[in-house]
Amino acid sequence: MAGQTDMELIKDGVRLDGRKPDELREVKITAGVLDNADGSCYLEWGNNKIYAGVFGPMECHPRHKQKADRAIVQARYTMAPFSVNDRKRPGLDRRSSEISYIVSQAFEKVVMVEEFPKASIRVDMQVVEAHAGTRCAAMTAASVALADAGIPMRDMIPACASGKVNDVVVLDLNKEEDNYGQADLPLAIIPSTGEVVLLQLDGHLTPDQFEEAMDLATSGCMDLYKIMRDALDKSYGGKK
Amino acid sequence: MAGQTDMELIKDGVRLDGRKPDELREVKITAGVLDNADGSCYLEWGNNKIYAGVFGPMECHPRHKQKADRAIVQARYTMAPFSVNDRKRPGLDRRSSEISYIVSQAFEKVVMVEEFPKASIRVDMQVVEAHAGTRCAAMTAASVALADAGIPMRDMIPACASGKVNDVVVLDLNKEEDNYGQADLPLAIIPSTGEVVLLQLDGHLTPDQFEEAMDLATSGCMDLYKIMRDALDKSYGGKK
Amino acid sequence: MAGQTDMELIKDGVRLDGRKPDELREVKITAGVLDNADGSCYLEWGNNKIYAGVFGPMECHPRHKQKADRAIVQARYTMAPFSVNDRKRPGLDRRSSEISYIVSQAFEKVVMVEEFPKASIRVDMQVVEAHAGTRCAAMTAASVALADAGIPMRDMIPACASGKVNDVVVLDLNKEEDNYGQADLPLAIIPSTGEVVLLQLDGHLTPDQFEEAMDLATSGCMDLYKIMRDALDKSYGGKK
Amino acid sequence: MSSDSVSNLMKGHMESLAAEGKRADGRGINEFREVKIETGMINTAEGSSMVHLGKTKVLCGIKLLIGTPYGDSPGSGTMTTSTELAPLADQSFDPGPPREASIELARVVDRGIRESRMIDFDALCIEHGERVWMVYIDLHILDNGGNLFDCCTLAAAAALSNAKIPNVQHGIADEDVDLPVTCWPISCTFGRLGDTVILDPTSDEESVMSARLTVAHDEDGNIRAAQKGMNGAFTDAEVREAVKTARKSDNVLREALKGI
Amino acid sequence: MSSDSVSNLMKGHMESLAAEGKRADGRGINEFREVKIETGMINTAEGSSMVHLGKTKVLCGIKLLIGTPYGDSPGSGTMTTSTELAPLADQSFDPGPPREASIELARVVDRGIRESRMIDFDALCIEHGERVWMVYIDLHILDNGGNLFDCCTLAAAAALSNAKIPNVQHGIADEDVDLPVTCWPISCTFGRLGDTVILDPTSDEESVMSARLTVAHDEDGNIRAAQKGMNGAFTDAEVREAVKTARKSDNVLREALKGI
Amino acid sequence: MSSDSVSNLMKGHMESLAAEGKRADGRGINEFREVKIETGMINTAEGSSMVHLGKTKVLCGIKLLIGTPYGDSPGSGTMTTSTELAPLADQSFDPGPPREASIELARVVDRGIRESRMIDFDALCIEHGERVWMVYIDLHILDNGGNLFDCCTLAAAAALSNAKIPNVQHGIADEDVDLPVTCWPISCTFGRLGDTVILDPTSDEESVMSARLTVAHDEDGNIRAAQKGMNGAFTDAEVREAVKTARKSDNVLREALKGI
Repeated sequence: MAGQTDMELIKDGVRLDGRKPDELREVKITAGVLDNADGSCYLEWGNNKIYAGVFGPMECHPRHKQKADRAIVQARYTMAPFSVNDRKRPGLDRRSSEISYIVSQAFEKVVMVEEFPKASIRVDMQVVEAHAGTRCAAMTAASVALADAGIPMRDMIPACASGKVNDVVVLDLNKEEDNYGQADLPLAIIPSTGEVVLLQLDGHLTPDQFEEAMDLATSGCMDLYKIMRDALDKSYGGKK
Repeated sequence: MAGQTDMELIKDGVRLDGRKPDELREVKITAGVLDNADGSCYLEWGNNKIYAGVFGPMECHPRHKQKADRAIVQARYTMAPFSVNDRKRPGLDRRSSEISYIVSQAFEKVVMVEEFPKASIRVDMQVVEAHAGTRCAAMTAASVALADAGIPMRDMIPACASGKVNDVVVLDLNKEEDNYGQADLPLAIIPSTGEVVLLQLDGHLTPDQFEEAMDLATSGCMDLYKIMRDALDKSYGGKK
Repeated sequence: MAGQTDMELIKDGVRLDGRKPDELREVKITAGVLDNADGSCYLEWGNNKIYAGVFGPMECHPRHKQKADRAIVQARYTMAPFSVNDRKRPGLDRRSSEISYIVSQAFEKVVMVEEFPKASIRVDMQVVEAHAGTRCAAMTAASVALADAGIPMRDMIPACASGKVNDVVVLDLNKEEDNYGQADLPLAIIPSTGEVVLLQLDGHLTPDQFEEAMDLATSGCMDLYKIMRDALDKSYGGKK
Repeated sequence: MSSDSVSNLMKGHMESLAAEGKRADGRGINEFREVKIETGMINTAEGSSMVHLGKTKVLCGIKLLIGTPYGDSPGSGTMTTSTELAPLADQSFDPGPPREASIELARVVDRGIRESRMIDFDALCIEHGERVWMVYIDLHILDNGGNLFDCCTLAAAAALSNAKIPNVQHGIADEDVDLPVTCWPISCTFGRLGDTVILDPTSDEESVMSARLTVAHDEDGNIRAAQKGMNGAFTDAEVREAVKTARKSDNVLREALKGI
Repeated sequence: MSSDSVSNLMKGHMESLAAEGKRADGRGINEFREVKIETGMINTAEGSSMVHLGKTKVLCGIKLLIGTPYGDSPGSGTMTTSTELAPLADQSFDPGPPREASIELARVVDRGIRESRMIDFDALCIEHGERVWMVYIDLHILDNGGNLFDCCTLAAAAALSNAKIPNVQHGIADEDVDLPVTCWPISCTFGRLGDTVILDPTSDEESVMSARLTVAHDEDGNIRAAQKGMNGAFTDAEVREAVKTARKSDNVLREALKGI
Repeated sequence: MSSDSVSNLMKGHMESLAAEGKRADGRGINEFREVKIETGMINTAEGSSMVHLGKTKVLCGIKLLIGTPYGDSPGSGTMTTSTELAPLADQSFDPGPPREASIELARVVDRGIRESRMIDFDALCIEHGERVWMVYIDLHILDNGGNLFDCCTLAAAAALSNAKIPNVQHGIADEDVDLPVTCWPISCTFGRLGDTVILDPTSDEESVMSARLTVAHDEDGNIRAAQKGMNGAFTDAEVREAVKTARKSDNVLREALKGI
């Protein structure tokens, strides 16, 4: 979010990668790609590549994290060292810890945690190639993996960012737009109720631009939701 | 304790900051400055600034530190990153660990630990500005916070250092004296019995100078003890 | 294992330190050198110097490592900071962790672990001077310390490396041979059965050279076994 | 009665109050607690502040050190934010490594300052590619009475506004100058109590609320940062309404900041 | 029935099968599972591969960065191997610091590549004593179906064979060239099931076997690395026999590697 | 009988003995155990020593490396002391990160050497502001029979007196010279057993004593360092008396040190 660039990121309503302002990058989702995990998903979103795997409900470790009346969701987001141009040191840095934490909380809203007292549902998201928007992509993959694992949920959670480049509000920032844009607003919603379970924002938006960015991200989430359901249908179909 | 300086730290019986050899820096103590802590204290000692807070008696964590027949005192001394000229890295370094350890043990001598089996009394000392003598200042603040919390004690523990500069034994070293002086002797005593609960010494003292330094530090502790009791009286008075 | 050196490490069947290809460096073993340990050993192997100490069987910590039907062996191999030319940072690095792990497993084969359910047998190996071959030397010292502690064992485990220098298969590499040689094969066996409990190999060996290296290391282990038993006899004799 | 039952009773009570537009401490649902800002009390820091927000007390110290810039921004200074949840601030704070909640707090405060480009990082360059000023913002929480997000952000802003670049001490220039600040992002944090959204939650309210939303605006009314937290949700309408409320409600903090 | 009893039953069953030269999945005792190698799927890596060995799946990425050489080898590049046992790969994998088993795995794979001098480190020198290429081999285990040693070694070899030195990006030369590889060490891992030694154990077999032996040969049939693991033992004859078997059996992996 | 009762019985017994001026091992209350010092046994160290104090055994190694001086003392060498409580030294020693008791030990030994200016740090400067000798004092405790403070301080002094600066190896000068030592601080540690103060406590005595006092003097009888430890207390008179006793009693250690 440099916010003060001369770089032309959008021209005549067309972005550097050829998309229109309200267009998602291509999203490909495959459920059930891993053997050991109870549920799994491989997702490509533009050039982002992510694996998600789910185990549980299972006994919660460490014990002091157990909740007497419900399960907890232990989500973990990590980036592979080779997922970015400069090698990333392995392990959980502060950014990954924060994302893991807010994603865990978002899923506790939709997973039927009250059905599994004292249990843990482990959600692991591995970003193996990163090109902006990985937290939304990882959450989306995790939703599909949770469904693939048969974990009872009120709904899946599509997640998608809007943002601002060259003073234009756009959907789903790519890497250049993320680096040189003016705002980034990742959003995750529950499609059936419209509730917001994850929202972050960095940058600069006027009041009107904020409203527009909310509209755009919400509509992006709904588009994504359809792709997620199609992937699951295909997976169930394939299993029959 | 460079011990070998040409720097004139005392001249005609007057120190750089105008004090006489047996004079304390100004000490201001306010009890009960924090809301959450069971007892608290804010102390200014020269330019040193310290907060102390006490919680307990409470259940002792981790469990394996519990004592079946008494409480333990878990004191923790830390310096804020901005408390010194060069920024200090946050967290417990080896110096802070050692101070925390010996201060914990000193307080176990005066707190009525036998009344609270298996319990912990947590004492937190936060140095937010440091100019020599912070371990004594922090212990003194902690005593007042313990009294403010109503923790049963045999007595409070005033703590004060003596030292040597330009071959003169002096009370309560300031920053220059600490950097360029010849000896530093922090002492903490139980005023009602005269017992020594903390004593450290670095530098160079002849046998006679050691006796003189002990006398001076003891008398400094007694002066300080009066200031501590006045602060508590004022606090109790204010609460009525 | 540089493997591609012009350095002449062996000439006319004589090595830099005067040994023949199938000759061990001098090994001196003294059992029972420490008071606190239940069993102990000091070993010099060439210029290598190692202390080993054993405690147990004792309660296993941490608890989750306990085995319901047997004891575990917790071996720990560390090198003193001053044991090498460049100072080694204190603590367990990845190499020490791996050695500790495979040595623990090797001893679980010979110690009568099934006699002590839930217990731990702690084996500590301290390398205080290192000149190639320390893992074998440390294991050998640990065997003697275990015997000195009276821990029931099926047998002791002698450990010895063979290797290759200037295309000649040799026994017990010294420091230069370790640095500039072509292969290193540490081996630990159970003399009474000939079973292999530790085997590692780095470098380059033809099929025939591998057979020769196995033969040589095995024969080295048997020579060592005699020295170990003599040390224990001397120790028992001395104790009478 | 178990502490869970007590907590459930308290939750019910607070939610009922909030539904009627009331709060346990007598405030309205969109009202801040009393705020007090002092600055310059720490002589070893280049800037410092103490902010009281109700019973919450945060001490902030700014250190300015000289270092080398990052390779990808050779002409810019750097910034590091850390929050120290001092054990004396809260009985439940464990000493030890930062927990997830503490990391979230530090990162939200950091982003609010960094991404709004509140500090003019280019003006912190001493020698291109060689030497820049490194700004360390250390937030020391002394008393946790709730809403650490807003209190920390405000303390950081106050301490930054109070900071001087120590040119003289380092022989860089003949006088010390103010740290260059370009805008004043102020954050407002909301909590969801039952079906009501309240501003500036106390620690009691935090213990029973289901979701948190922090929104930061600059002095021109542009939104600069936001963060939704906790395992509850907000409706889309609640989010948009909260943003509007924040734009109006941050005035009381903004005035306190100007007053220092 | 306790999980120990189940495990004992399974152990007995698998040992009986093995004694007859059979295995639960129908393979012979010296037969590898199906192997599949893909390369080049990660654009942010200088080299990458995905290897399937039965149900085991390992993703390997190679990064090439410029750094300074070690003081004792000023003319050589460096290499670092790390293995990440991703929590999604196995229910029993704890997130957190590497455990001893994981350290052993990473070090055996690392030594297999390093000590065999598979990579020509001298060719990775850019400027003697000043700048060299640092090779980072990161192995990401996505599905643990057993025999991680061989799958990781194979994935590293495949990714290294696929790696390009990014000369152009760093202005070192006019074109990117292949990473210089001198030999192709391939490892074969054996397990002891009762009194039988089997090749390429599955995770079920691993849970009941008593000892493990990994042996790596180059394409000329020379042995390059070996590691015995676990708290059981092999007879001297078994070790020598396993080495011979490895020399014959690694062909199937070698062919798969050539085929990419 | 519980271990607490045993410990209480032992405590009573030892206190009674001490009150009569006696000890379990037959020593007088102000008498050191037998001391034995050897030096130069570690060839990879620039200096080394092994000290036996009764059953306590400490091995000390000195490493001298070249490094850059600290910014605030460009003309002085540096020193680092670490103590390793090897697991083989004591059943109760946990492997793992240093505990508080171990930190106290290392810091007291370090200060005893550093603050007494035993080492002439200015003579360790090779090139002002650029290169200095860094002295690493590593104390390896092999057998904990009590009074680690005095045994470690003595081992450090012995190893420092044995150390040579490796000028030749690093091309600094034509010959290796002795490390420059200016004074010989020797510490004496006392324990309070009931109402009696004893010198040089064994580990059994340490387990029942209530307070510890360590006092270090130089060879001219000046006090150089002191540290009171444990959660008991000493009277003012006991402290002053102990200091006088230390001045007389350290002769036996001082003679052993001269004898090497």
